[in-house]
Amino acid sequence: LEEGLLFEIGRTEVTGVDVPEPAPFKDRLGGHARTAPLELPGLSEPEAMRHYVRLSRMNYGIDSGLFPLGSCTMKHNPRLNEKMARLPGFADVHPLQPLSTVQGALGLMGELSRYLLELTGMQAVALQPKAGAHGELCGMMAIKAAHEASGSKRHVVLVPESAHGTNPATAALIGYEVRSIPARADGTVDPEAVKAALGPEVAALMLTNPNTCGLFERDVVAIAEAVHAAGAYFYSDGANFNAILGKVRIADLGVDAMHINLHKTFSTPHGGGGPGAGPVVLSAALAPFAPVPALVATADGLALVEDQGADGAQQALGRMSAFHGQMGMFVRALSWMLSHGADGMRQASEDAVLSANYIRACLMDVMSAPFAERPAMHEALFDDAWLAGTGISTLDVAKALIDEGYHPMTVYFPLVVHGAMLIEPTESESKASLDLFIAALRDLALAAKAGDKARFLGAPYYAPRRRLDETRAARAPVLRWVKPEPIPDAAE
Amino acid sequence: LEEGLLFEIGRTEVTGVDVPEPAPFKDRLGGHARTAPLELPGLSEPEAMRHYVRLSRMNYGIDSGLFPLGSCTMKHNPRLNEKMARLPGFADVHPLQPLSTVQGALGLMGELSRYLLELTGMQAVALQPKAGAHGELCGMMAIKAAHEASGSKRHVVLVPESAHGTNPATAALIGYEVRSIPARADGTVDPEAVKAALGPEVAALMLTNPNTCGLFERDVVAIAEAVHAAGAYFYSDGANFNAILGKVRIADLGVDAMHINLHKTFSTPHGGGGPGAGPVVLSAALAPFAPVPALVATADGLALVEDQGADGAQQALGRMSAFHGQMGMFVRALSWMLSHGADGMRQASEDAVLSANYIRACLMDVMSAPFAERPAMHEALFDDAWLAGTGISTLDVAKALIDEGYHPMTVYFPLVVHGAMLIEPTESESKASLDLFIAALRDLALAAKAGDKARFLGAPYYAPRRRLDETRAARAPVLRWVKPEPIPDAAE
Amino acid sequence: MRYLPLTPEDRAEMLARTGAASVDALFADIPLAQRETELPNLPLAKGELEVERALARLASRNVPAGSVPFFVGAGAYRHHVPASVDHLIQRSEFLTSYTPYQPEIAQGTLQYLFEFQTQVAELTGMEVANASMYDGSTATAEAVLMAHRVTRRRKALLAGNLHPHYRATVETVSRYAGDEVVSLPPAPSGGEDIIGAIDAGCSCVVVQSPDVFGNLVDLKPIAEAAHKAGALLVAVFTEAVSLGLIEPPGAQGADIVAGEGQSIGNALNFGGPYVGLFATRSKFVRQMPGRLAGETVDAEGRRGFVLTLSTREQHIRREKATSNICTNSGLCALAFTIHMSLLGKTGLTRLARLNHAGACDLADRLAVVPGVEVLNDTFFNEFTIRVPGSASHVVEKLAAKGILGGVPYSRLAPKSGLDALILVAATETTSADDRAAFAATLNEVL
Amino acid sequence: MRYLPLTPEDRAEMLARTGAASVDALFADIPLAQRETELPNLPLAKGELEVERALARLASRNVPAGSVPFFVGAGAYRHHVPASVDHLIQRSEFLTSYTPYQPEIAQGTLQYLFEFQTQVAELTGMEVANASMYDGSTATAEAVLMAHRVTRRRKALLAGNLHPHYRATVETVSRYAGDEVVSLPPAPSGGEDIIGAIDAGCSCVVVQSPDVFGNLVDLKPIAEAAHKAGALLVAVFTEAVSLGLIEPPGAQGADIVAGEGQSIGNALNFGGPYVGLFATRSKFVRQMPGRLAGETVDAEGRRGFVLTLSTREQHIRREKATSNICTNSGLCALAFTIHMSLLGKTGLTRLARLNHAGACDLADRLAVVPGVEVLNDTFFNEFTIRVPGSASHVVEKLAAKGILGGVPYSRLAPKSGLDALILVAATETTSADDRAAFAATLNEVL
Repeated sequence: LEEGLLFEIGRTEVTGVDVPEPAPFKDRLGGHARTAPLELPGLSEPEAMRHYVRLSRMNYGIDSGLFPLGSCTMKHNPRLNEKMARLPGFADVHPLQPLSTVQGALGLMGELSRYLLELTGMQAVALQPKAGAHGELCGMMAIKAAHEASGSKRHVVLVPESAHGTNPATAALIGYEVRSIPARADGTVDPEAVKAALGPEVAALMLTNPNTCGLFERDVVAIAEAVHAAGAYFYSDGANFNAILGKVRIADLGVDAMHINLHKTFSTPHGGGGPGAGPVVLSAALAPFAPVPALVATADGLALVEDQGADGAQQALGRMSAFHGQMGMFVRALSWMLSHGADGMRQASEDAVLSANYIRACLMDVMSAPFAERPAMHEALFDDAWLAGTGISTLDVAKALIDEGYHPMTVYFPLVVHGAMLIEPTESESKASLDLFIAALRDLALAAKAGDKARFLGAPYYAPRRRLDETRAARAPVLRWVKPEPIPDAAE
Repeated sequence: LEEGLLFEIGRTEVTGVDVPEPAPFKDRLGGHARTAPLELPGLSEPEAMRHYVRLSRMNYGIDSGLFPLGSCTMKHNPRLNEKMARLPGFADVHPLQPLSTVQGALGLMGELSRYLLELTGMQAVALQPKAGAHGELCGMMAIKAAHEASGSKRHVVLVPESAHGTNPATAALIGYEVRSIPARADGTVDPEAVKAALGPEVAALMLTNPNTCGLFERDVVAIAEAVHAAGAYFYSDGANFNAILGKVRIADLGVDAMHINLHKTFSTPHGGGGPGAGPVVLSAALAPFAPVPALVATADGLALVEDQGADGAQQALGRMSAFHGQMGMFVRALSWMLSHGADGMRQASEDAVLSANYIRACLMDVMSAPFAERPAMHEALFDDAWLAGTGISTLDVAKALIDEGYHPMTVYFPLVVHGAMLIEPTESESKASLDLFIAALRDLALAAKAGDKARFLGAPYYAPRRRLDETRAARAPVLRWVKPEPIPDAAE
Repeated sequence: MRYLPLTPEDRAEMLARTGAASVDALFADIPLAQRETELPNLPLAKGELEVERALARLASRNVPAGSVPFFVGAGAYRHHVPASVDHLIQRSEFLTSYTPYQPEIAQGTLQYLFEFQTQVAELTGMEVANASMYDGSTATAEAVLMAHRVTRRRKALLAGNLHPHYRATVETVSRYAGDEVVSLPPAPSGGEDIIGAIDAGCSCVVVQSPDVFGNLVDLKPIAEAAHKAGALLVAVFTEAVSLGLIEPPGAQGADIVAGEGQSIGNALNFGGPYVGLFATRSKFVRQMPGRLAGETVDAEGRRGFVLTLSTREQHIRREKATSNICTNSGLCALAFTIHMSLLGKTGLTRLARLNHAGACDLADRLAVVPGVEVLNDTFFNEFTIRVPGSASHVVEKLAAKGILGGVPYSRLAPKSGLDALILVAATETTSADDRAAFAATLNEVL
Repeated sequence: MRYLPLTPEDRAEMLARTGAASVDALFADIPLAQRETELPNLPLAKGELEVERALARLASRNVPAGSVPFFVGAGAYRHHVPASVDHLIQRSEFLTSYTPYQPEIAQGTLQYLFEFQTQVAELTGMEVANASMYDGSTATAEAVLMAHRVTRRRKALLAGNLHPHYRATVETVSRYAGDEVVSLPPAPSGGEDIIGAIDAGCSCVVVQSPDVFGNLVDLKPIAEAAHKAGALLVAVFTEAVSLGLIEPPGAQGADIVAGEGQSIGNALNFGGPYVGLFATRSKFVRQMPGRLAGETVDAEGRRGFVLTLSTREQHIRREKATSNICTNSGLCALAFTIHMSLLGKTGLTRLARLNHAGACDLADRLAVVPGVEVLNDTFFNEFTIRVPGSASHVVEKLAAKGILGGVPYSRLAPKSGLDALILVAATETTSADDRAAFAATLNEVL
């Protein structure tokens, strides 16, 4: 059974919500009443339930199976955290209630901050950013603010070529010129290359660590020292923080700012693409420039400094968004942290790293793994050299994996590796689950080498859809439903 | 991907629950400590989540599609009701707390009783029975108690041959001899047949109304009068109450006792086979024999008479079970009733009946519908006459319907119709949904007549399993997992 | 109405197709004289917000167990249920499915029932278990009926320390079925002479352990005596968690085990729905009531599960069925199974130990309250205290001070004359602070 | 640890396979001097029960909106969300899925995003909408950046009655991006002269309606003036429900619409996560930031959906992307879509009317409280009152008496000098009793 679009099954005269009619009254709309048509179809509740349950069944989530999407950290999402975030004391609280009525919410923000600072060794944390890229923006604005405060006009940001696309996009957004730094042969950044690129015009270096090749930047301390020596700041992309939680405090590496994707390391659900949350930790040098609102302790309890320039936020860089950040995600992240504790968090990192190395070790003989001389952090990186001559591409392997019951790994990223396949098992998989996944990939690898092209080129065969025509979608975009030519009752 | 059994994927040393170890203490087990092995495997939480999510995806529910299981009333289960049943004030209350601390719970039972009595016109209600058959038992025990109280030794119960199997089973359980009454040609019970069967040895008549052929027993008043005239009681099976809610008060039909399946008429979820709830309404003649506990109003608020023979329960028939009944189901049922209101409940019955008649009308030309001269109540009954000569059975049609994306209808019930197919759409389906279902059945009917046997005999083709060997299961029952021969690590 | 998808236009079209003149014509078989002309005398439809308000108002008039120090047990126990359990049982495919009569599209239900049966058998130490009953009390009544069928005798002997509600449930069914029941008097400190009461007419001896007062009972000698007399031992429990720590009835010779499974996976729910556990020996399986999932293969040879041995059941056997039961407690059984899967042996054992530790601590604290006596030599997570004066009054006074301090035995058995006894339970959800508050408050109110 | 499936034995086996000598050896690239040797100075792992207790304790120190008469709005609104919405968004397949980069197994997400885009376009009266932004304020900032790209100008003109947080968000990004922002002063009673401030340097005029004080703004003349000057009209709203009753910006000439979608389907959540709505005209679609779902066909010709126009996005364009945004607000968008599907035109219109009726009633009640003045001529479900003395103090006094009575404008804009104004909102969740209690209590505290 195919599931139609809401607009095909719903009708404007149907509603699944019983709202009483108010008693007659004189409106205060002053002539602004809606005259434009409103073609929003409604569904009765049984219809809506079935429609969205059916849609959900066309999706794949962590609960469906292993989800080895590199760089995305698809780990188990505990339902306890969902339950906690829905406590009326958290979910049913307005951001602008008097502070005396939200001391618990502020307390939670304080506790989350304490955990993040302890885990990173940093000086301050800005909770407002709504996602990783938003955190990057915040951190880079703090760096710009710091330079401006000291009268510096630096206009260049260095970004390694393996960086996430958000890094250059963020730097460009606030007017920086982006200069790329090539990786050395082993997949990491050479401090000499950084030194060579540094100069009085350089405001910052943005470095993902562990990097997108799944390697820890082993010269990070030297790099940081060089950056600082040149008067620049060191921004660290925290997307892969999950690999080193409890293993190293990033402050000890010389980091000035790093965003933390609560939806990666701290397991707030990805929800099909959001919402995320991207708090930024800052070094002492950058702490004064943190955005408003700022959480402060007063004699009356906790309070928020909500206005830029007010006491406690004199040098604040400004405001990242309305209100105080992704509270619902804070609750979930803190719930995860309390559950794991110091011991569990470190164990989680170790298990994630161990699992990635295990996968790489088990597949190296049938696939090709660049940079395998170094330990993988929580991702195992492969390229497509092993597919040479088969007529099968990385994308084909990904689609064939769907037929094996798995979500594909990240493909064609990082860009620095040809036909990259980036596999991140996270710490949430049992050994049995990893072994099944490895067996599936081995089987595919052998099939590819044996020339079973049909299995790959036509894949997926067993998904709700066969391969979709993305070119057509982009060439003549259809981005919304439009009522078909008026045939009476066609919408039914 | 196949999903293994818990016992194949779990391990006894794994647990998905973090329970702290108590400080050392001196136990008070007095030598009763467990020495027997305990082969209960555990799963970490991510494993458990995935295991049960995957199992769920092999199931079909109302939210998956139309579920036309006749006699079972698979209607929409509002999630509001789930939410209400989980309010701590209902879910986290112990049945033996002091009555002063559960006045809201007693109030809810009182309110539910009020609704049930108003809808049936009866005198009293016993909420304890835990399911429909348990309600039958309660009602029939009340009848037996009433006869005993008057010194009568009647030992026969009349049951029409179209009755649910629970009716004779219940009567037999408490020592009654069961006598069957045949139906007349139009599918209903002939009052003359009842009169002929009545006699001084008859304790009661059990009648399902609307009956299992989907017909209202139009002579029910005459039947009731005859039963009463013979000194017997009239038990009504309320499984099909959904068809007449707000259309007739069963007290006006002369009913002495009727159980109400809250999981049918009032939409508490069927949950894969339970829990149900089967309150019994009683006439004035039977009211004194209602079981304990009984809800009573006192000067201090509501109270429960929990002991048979105590004030307010002098003639109580006894106790049906520990505690006060299926409270969680009471909340859901009352939530459904409040939501629908008097108007919505009547409309629900009308829509359920209209939908059944619509289906029958749309399929009569390609399938054969016995008793079609009478309006169907909320079920449309077909037999297998239309399959004559095709080599295809009712069961084959049911399995083929699975391939069309539907749950099959009830088959081979009622027994009085050959190869019965009993279709109950309920009031929860839109016309579009009914039309799709009708089209699917028409298509199957035409295919059957066109001789496309393979489509039927091999069905289902597109389900998690092909047809299962039920004979094998019954001949050498395997009712639990047993550890295979000891191969080390086999459980992994 | 948000739950009714048909619009007036839909209804008109459909009606036209049926050929009926009006919707009322479809109800023509209801005698006109009895037909309701007015709407029922009940309020009209309400929006979700209004319903939520009305029910929340009722809920607010109860004192939830989690809001106070809480020591109430006596057949229902407050345990912590992981959030994932309640999430999973609400999956549409579990919640809104029916009894798995069409196994090809109900493997989810059938497989968890098979897992449930295995877990229950393993937990109780028995060979085979069914797919659940309504609750522990009705399971016990069914066990007695089954023992009658197996032995072809019709007299049950009930221990005096069987939960009074269970006793009443058995007695009620037995009375109407015409069977005999002999109930011994309660013995709060344990040690009653059950063996002495067994005779050759008994089909079964029904013994609860931990008993209603919390005492642990040695079932072995009772089983031996019962078997010698040709009777079966029906072992009963109301606290499934206890089996993580104490010897299971299956290892002590029980023939049928009936118990309450609520405390694993299920909330208190003011008494229901709960989940009855029922297990027996393989040789009795065809006399066992209730639904059963069994393993088989499909047309392609793949393992699958079906409901089986349904020839015992009412929809086939009608008046000759083993029981009139048609519904089980599926969703509660699922909650049990998931929670038990999360616990596993390791978790269950730890959980049981933590319960026992808390109860021992509480017993020590209450024993030193002047005037209070702890009656038990042995117990798991519940025991009995004797207080000066009326237990009911003491419990009411405690409640007034915000402590839900147990169940007066007299509430369960008003005619027993045992008016000074309180059954007191402590699970992992009671903290040391709770226990200290209980002892202090009890001292105050006495 | 309940979330970590590996046992010590598993770890040892896996480690052996990697060839590393120890788990620590896998971290060899972290400089030894920096490696953490001790565990972080944080508590150890806790069971679910303990975590629940700790967080419930924090939660209990807040006053939930539902527990008191509640009139707080100013950019976030308390509406009733049907239970089915929250249930559905928690389905594993929605909750635990990722951005739909593999469309063949993400049609569920892609189809609801396509439905969402259509709903948002229809609601705002625009041609095309994206698949959501973080929230209304960041959507507004992105709208300004987009206007700069479209017009190749770098100055934004902000209405004085734009929500101060939105203004600050725009100003912050603009400052660091090196763009110019002109903000007009607030005009609490409405009627500000925005048109007079438009000049040829403006890329856009940003106008909110209902504005932060609740006034409804006629966007048509502003759009005309903006277009005449070569600028775009960016229309902003913070209360999506208002569009059920008032003329949508698309019908008034808006070029970009940025709004907050929280009030449909989403809880207050102390400020987040929310869902930014973003719509524009088709001709600007390639300048639009954010993710987009588009229709296409699969290899068998069946309709399907994919993420499209990703060449605008950072993972392809890097420093030349339209925006650095990578995440959307998927699950909140799903909640919006489901709630909106349940509402439909009929339900939304009714809901909006009920909101407006309640607010009108409240305005009438407050207007007669001595000393209180209602400033608005027009409003939807929120309006502004002037009180004698400090608005902050009044709101605090109301809170002390159990009424959450609105937001002092001075909290949003401390330097505005407007210290006597309170923004007051009434939705369908406030009852007539609530409104009466507010008026009476306000009378008391003044």
